[in-house]
Amino acid sequence: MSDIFSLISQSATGLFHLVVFPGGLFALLFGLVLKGIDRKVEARLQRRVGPPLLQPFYDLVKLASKETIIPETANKTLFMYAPLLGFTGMAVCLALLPVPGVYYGMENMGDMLVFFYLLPLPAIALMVAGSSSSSPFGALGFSREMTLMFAYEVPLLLVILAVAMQVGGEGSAEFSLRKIIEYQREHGSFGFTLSMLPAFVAYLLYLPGTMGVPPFDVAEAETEILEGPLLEYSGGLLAFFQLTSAMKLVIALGFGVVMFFPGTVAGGPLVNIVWFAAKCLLLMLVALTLCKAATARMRIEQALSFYLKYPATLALVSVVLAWVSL
Amino acid sequence: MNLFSDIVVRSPWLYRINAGSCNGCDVELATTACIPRYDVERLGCRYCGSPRHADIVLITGPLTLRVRDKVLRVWQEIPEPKVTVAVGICPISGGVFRGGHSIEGPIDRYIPVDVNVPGCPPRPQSIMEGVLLAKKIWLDRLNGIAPGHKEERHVSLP
Amino acid sequence: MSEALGKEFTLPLGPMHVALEEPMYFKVTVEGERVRHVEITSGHVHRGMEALATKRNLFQNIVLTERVCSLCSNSHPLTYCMAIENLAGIEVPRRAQYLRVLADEIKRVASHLFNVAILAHIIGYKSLFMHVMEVREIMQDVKETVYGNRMDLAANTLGGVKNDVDAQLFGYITRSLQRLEGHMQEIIDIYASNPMLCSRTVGVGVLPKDEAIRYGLVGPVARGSGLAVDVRRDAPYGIYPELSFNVITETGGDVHSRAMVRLREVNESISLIRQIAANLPEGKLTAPLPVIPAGQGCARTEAPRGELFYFIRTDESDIPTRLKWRVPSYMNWDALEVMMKDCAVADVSLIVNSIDPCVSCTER
Amino acid sequence: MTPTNKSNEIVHDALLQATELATQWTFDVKQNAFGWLRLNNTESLRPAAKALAENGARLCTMTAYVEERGENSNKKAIAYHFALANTVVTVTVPLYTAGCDTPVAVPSITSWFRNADWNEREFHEMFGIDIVDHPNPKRLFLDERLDAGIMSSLIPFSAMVHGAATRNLWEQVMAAKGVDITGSDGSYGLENPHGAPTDISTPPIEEPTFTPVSATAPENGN
Repeated sequence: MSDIFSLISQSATGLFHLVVFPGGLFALLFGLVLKGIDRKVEARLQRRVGPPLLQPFYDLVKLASKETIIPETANKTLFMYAPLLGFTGMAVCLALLPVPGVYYGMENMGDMLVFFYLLPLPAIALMVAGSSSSSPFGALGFSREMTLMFAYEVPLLLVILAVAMQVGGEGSAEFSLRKIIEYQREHGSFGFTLSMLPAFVAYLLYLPGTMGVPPFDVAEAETEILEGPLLEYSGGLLAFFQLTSAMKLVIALGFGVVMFFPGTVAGGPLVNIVWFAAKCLLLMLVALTLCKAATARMRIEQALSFYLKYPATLALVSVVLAWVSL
Repeated sequence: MNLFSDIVVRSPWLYRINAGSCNGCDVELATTACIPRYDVERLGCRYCGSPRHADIVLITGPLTLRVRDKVLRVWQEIPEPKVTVAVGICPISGGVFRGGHSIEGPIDRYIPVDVNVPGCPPRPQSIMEGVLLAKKIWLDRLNGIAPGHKEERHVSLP
Repeated sequence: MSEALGKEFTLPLGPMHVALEEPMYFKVTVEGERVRHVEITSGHVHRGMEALATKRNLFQNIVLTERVCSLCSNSHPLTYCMAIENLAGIEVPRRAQYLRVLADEIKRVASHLFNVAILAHIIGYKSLFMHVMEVREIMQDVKETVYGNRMDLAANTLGGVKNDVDAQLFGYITRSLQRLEGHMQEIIDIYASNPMLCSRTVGVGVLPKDEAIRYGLVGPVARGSGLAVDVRRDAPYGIYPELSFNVITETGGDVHSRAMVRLREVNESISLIRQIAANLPEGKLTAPLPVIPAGQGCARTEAPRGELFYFIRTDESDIPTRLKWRVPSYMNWDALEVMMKDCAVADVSLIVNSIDPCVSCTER
Repeated sequence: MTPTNKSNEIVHDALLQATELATQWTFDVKQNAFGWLRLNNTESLRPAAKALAENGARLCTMTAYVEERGENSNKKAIAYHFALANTVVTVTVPLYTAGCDTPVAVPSITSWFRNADWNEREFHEMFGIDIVDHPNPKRLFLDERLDAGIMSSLIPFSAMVHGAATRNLWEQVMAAKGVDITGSDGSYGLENPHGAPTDISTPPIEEPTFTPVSATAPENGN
């Protein structure tokens, strides 16, 4: 009897985490607001008025109301499935995103590795989209997305390894985000730990790549390959890509906050949600908005060598430092 | 329904078709309208690279024979409901080029034009005024006040 | 790098392409990210203007030639008028010659700034693009204030200029130049030294000097390859012999050199406008116009993109029997096949933009 | 008159040798020299082009034209314009002979001047002039649906300039003014086919207000 009860309550809380908080509604709203702030701040940096803060909402509603055209030459199933792939991946991932002081994700599991596996899904969705739309631009976007993904996943893996080894200590690694947050509560945030600083910088550099913003917007470069994989998408399906991107933004930023600045403040869950959101926003402004406004797009091979040279090396330094327990 | 259209109309994405223009209008609408002084983005507008993403299409030029079919095909690829804005004097009458051996315009022989922005080239301010007018027509179309293209007229692709 | 795309395939770029102002159509054969072959299809902006010119009288053609292209919309009527003046032996009053050069140099500044701004746009450097375009607005304001239009100035007429520029306007022009100059040094520094910008432009789309000669190239494209051709110096017209300016050259022959040539020429143009403001003589604006005799005449000027050439044939009527012009982009465009050989797909629009292509000029 | 400087004299002599014809020189008010040379027939074109190329000339462009205005004139000629040591030398080649005005084909000069390629293709399509030995004889600008030689066919001006604006626009404007001009044929009536009438004179713009450009306007106005 109690088993069934706990199962129901478990799945009910699971559903809550998936649909309301931290996934679902919360992440969607938060992600779209972040995108709105991103565009507004970028515009202000360029001395423009910029779009309204809620522009991403308007865009989404508009797209959902538009006619969805599926090109005749496209592989229809894949073409329709691709945006859902990224969307569901991100939805699941969000249900696991810890919000320090409020929610700690899964118990005793290597959920960090789950993040590592799920985070590339939107990029894979773009690749599927690119190859199914049967346009040469889609194909080029496919190949660029693939190269870029390889480029930024290497430093990400090393960052994750560095954090896990620092927490695990003595040559072992700990992949549970809950443990990582607890460890930092005792030993101080990694963002302020000297040996973890290189990994943090590497993560900052990873963010623009995974979010596909300049200088790493090669896969969707408008002036080169006409938004590549998204060229043929319209209406609701395009809206799904935008939703996915907004959710991914929350995950990528939230993951960074959890790994490097999981500190909480006194005052209950509501305050801590705001605190978490503020940290995400700050991370975004530094790693994405400023970076976007100050750089030009790289060529794909430049992006590849950049990622393998700098962020990977930085993260590797942290791995070594964590290993020798400095 | 009305609230819904009110939200929809705040996100007009623009697509630019050059139908053989002298590039004056294109310079004014593609680049000048983006810069801080005019900033078309404050209206929620965005220039998109794919016709499939567009809501408002801006056409410049007198429509030469060689681009005609391509222009019409691209125009048809833009999902409904859409609003067409003819920028400059050329799409209206052919301008100084009218009567040339490869001029197929005026553009409304083939495409129903909703807003005309005359000028040679029009100032960025009047182009933005045209976009605002197009937004209004789009809203009417969403609310069913103004008929869309589908029921009214078809593009005749030769 | 891209195993999935090992084989060659064709990428249709244009004619409606977001990075190109004008319809241009390239069939680019691509192997992975490398361009193997480029086929250019042109004629999208062919409006039959030369045929139209033989249906209109000599004055109507001033308006017509002004609309060949709006980025060099002063060079066309200027050269057209010069061709007729050469044919009929008309001597333009000195004040009018000064004002003609003034209009030409104002257009050159705006045109060059536009091109380098688009370069920033193509490589995704949005902030720089906006900054340069905003600086260009200073010149747009000058055009609108002095001539009444942001693009087509309507400054020239047969035997002179249409409108006077008084001392008050010159005061405004020089104040605007001062503001422009303040920004120019900064912009030149950014283009010359910004590492991201340089990594995208240096060594890209290289055109060796001997190829530039073989293709008969002109303007900033030729000067970027170290070929010092400039009609203003080689076959001086207007009051250029009385003004001092440098013919800017760079030796790299790549996208970066061409951009630098344009930027440094902006400074030369600013200095030219200053000299005009300082030395403007009093006098008439137009010469008395004789009946244009039957005959043929040529004229060439240095448009923002290079040498512009006009040829006119008249009988004794007021309608030319033939009017032909050849724009600088005509040869520069053809030479794209050298510059785009084996370049990366990412650089295609960048290289196309580096010749400052004027499709509407070229196809007429 | 004679050319003004040394290099022109050299070219003058070279052309004289190649074509046995002297170059005429004219000068503009700035004393820029323009050379004019009219060949007898297309056979002298190659030697002339060779002589020019060897003296470092750059091909500016070529102009094909019909020499006389008139219904039935077919007397075509091509003017080759070369830039040479700060002068422009125009070499004109008539494509007809006395008594026969059917145009003859012209030899291509692309082997000496690479940029002749486009020019030759252009007069081929615009004037229907045939070229011998052209490396890439495809159309350049003219759409395939138009006849080659469109520039040499005489189209009366009245036929070219037809009423250019369509009725649609006129109807929209009149409807906006509330004037009813419904045609007698119901098919093309006045009920504005797309969109509500747009009032052009007073656009109802509430948001946003455009920033005044006064910051950059002239201080005292005109």
